Amino acid sequence: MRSIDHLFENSSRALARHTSRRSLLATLGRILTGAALIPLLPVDRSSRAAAAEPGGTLPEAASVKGTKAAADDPLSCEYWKYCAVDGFLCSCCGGSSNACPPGTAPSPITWIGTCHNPTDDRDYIVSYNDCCGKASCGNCECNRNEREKPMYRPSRNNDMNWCMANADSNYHCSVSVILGVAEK
Amino acid sequence: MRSIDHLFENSSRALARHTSRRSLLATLGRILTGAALIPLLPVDRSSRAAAAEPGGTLPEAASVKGTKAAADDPLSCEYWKYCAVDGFLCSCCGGSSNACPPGTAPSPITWIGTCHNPTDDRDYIVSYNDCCGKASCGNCECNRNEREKPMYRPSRNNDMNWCMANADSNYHCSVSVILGVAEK
Amino acid sequence: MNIFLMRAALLSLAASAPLLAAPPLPAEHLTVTTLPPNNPHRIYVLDDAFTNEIDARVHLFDGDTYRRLGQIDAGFNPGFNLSPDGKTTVVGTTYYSRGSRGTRTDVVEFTDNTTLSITHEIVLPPKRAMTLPTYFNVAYSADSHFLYVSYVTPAASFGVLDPAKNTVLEEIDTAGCVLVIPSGPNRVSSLCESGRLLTVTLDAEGHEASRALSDAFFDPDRDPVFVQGVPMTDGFAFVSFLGEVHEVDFSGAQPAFHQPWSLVSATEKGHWRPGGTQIGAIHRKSGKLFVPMHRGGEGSHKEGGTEIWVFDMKTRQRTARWPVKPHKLAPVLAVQVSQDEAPILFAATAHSDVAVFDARTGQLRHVEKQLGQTPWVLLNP
Amino acid sequence: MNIFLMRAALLSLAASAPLLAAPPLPAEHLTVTTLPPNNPHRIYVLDDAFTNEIDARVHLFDGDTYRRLGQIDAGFNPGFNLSPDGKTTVVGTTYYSRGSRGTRTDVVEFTDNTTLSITHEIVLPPKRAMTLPTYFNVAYSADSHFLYVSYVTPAASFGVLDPAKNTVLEEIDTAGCVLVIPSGPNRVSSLCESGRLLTVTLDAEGHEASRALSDAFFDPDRDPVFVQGVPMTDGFAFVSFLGEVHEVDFSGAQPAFHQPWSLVSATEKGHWRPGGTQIGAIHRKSGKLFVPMHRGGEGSHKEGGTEIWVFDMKTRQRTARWPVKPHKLAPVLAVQVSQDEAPILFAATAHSDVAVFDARTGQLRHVEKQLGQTPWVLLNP
Repeated sequence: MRSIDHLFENSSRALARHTSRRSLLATLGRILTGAALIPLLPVDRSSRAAAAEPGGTLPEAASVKGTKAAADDPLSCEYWKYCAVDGFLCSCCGGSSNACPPGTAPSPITWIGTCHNPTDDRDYIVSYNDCCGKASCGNCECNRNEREKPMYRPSRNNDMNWCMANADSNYHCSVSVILGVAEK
Repeated sequence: MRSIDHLFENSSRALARHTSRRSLLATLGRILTGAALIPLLPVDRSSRAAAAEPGGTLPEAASVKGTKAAADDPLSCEYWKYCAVDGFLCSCCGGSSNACPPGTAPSPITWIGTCHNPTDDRDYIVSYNDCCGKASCGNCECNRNEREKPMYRPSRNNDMNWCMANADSNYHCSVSVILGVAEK
Repeated sequence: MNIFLMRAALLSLAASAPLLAAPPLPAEHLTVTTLPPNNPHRIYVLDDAFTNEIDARVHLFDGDTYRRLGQIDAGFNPGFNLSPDGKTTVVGTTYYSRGSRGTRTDVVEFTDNTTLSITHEIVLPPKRAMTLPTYFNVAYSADSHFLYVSYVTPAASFGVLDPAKNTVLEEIDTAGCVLVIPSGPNRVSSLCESGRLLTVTLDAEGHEASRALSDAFFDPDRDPVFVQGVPMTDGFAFVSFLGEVHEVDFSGAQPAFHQPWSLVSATEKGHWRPGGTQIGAIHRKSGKLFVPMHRGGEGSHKEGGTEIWVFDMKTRQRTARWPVKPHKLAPVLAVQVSQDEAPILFAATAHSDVAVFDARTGQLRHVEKQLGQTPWVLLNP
Repeated sequence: MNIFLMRAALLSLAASAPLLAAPPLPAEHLTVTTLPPNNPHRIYVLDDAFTNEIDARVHLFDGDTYRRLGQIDAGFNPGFNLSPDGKTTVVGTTYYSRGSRGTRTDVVEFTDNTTLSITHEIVLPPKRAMTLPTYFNVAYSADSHFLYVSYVTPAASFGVLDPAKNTVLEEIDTAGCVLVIPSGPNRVSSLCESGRLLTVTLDAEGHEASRALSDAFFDPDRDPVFVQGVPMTDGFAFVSFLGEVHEVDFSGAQPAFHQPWSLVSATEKGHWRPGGTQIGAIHRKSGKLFVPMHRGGEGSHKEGGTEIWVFDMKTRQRTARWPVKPHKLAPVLAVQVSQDEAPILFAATAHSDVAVFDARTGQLRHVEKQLGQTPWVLLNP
């Protein structure tokens, strides 16, 4: 990611003032696709107080926290694919681990992470997308931060509202989509 | 109240369509003042799930629930003046039992109730007003309904948002203001 | 999506050989869910979000799978309803230009219950009744040609809207009577302070053709009825604070009143009372009525039920009492029952949970924890 | 109010003779409270209201009386700050014309901290950074002539506003560096991906006069710093995930970096970590630093502190460890300390409570339960 970060840091200046947001995204998307096959930029939302939330507790899932079953349960924050989700799980909001709930729109910008699947012992590259355009789902708050980085490294940050570039930029929930197996 | 209710029911029709809301209020205010010295119409808000609310629990008041002290404590829902408050207590929101919190506006329309003060064993007529123009205070939710009546008797109803006629009609909290001793 | 797939494919090719024999998980598509048509066990739960009341919403929940199906945002202090065909959720609500303040916009919004997208809206005059949601804040005519919206400023009136043409057709003053109880293709009744019903009949353009005031059917001083009418086959049942059931037949040109009957015995009267935010539900085919009941006195009419009482509407007898405390449930504020042959009873509690019971036996099947902050009203197709 | 008093007087006259000798309680006025000026023990608590995120708010709370003083509504995913004189709260936020959707309006709102009324607003381009609140989302210049607002679209830039003239003066691109760290009357620094600081110096009209990029002062790959800078007398301290303290002096024309020091011993390193939403507070006069610390590994940087550790900034030694579990508190996500001679330490927990400690002894004085849904940042004058 070094070269991309550097590119971003040094090239966006001229673009920012003179280019529309959408066209900037398209431009950066092309740059990144060409450079490293990595989708542009993070997803997600910050959140902290799962235990304190009105809707912060997980629903009655088949799995028990801390077990192998939880790591296999898309309704559990411990599901292996969610290793850096910080927000509400779309699977508890009418969507699934890789589908936005009805009436929401996926964020066109996204970031990728790497999560380990204990079942096949492989690392997968996943894309975290936000689903946007409805108010906070409020259910299954999940805050995991493996390899998550602060906001000055946006391609690895989940504190930002990655619905920011959507026509309706309100955050509803988050998904995690398998892109492929990570290089070892 | 019988005569006033009847008046309201039968006289408001012509007024409603041809009169602005403010002038209607002023007109009805005059009618009621002349008829029975009773301020026009209810306050307040509906609310139910005090125990479940994030902010629904009372703050650390000096008083203990169910005690005489609670009936004397303006931070307690059991305070004698609050006998038909359904909403958040302004005393827990930066106001007092008879003062709106900073930056809010009292509702110009109000309703009255009768509450018994155990200290002097008198019944007092109180005016319930809403404080308006900020989002729900969320603290000290209180739902008491002595002599409260459904919405078809608006002068006795606390389910309606009595900020409805304010320039900023959002509900923040509720007060209870002593008007005087009730006739026996 | 294609670019994602391409990337995924390339990444997979580039990956080192897997250690295990099993092939790696395939790349996934990111999609947006749509819903199947309504089924009888789907429920629409209005969360007024009382501590964050500008952010009310309707949650869709499935009583068979216990899954949340989606969310319809509902603004500030909303009313809502389903269209007669169940395909549309209509929300009457208010927005402010600066969240909790600023320019007020009253609006009704129409949501497609398959996509959960808002298909259109109609802006209202800023008169929408801001009060507890019931069946009667926003209501369709039986043929869906009109939509009625209750106004209180505090002067009472209602709006007649054309949901197909997206227009407000008329405002009809109701002489202090409140709410919109729809019947037939063109009648709207409202509850009056005197215990009467005002019924306005509309012409084809939605203008007032005639109006009539009924006799008083209850005593608002001694024993007022809840405004939360319970749908029956041919009208609504209005339950009083003391537990009298006033069945009102709205199938004719004017409402007709049945002889009231009581939920409580002479010794229970005044001690056991109905209470909550939605105080009854009727399984129409079997004629079963479900009411949350509590022990309490004057002023306790908003307390939830510690028991759900079941009545046979034909015999007017109580057939069951289902205490909720053994299930560790808080008092029940709202009940709804599905209308199918294997009916489910939904019960929202004062702790914001929604319990799912077998409506025939009272057996608890599931407790959905924290279905919003303040789930106050439950509607179903 | 006069009409109320008149009524009350008449009602009192009309009342039957009181049974008791004591006169009845007098009629009351309905008033609106205003606040005294700030005092050091007042705290401004940002509740992001994460489950109802369009309804964030700032709660004012008094650390002496334990009373809530009032509320400033804060819209969606806000940033906020206090003016240098403490008289104004500035909130940068976003509204939608239909609550959670529709036309987006980004705005900064200025609230008088005595009346808690919004005195004016400045509408922004729809570029405001939607992220966790810190000191650096919205920030004043030292002389209050400029207000800076962080933009991320995701391209990074910032707005220069004139809060007196109510105008947006300029947008300055920051080449991928984020947030607005103000210094002096006309300098803004931003954190870059490379671990450097970009510092833009403005001219009198708020336009860019010059810019400079510092050396890297931390390693963003191996040990990134939290963006939650902690105010020191002459700058900010940035704490890293592993507990290194990078003190940055912003008093000169360009930031100057002190030799970093560590919160943890060699054996603790990597096992005990700072974490939360506001990971430090400094009592500037005594040089005491308070950090919520927890046991955890990689990826635990948002976990709250099970202990609050206290450090002497001069000796760089830990002087106390205060576990919070004995007080039945959930892990601490945010800390703030008052700057007076009898300092109070405020700590917001993962259960949304705000605890009040004596900052000299660690003695717990009060726990304010449920100060909002998600109190994430605490500011004070």
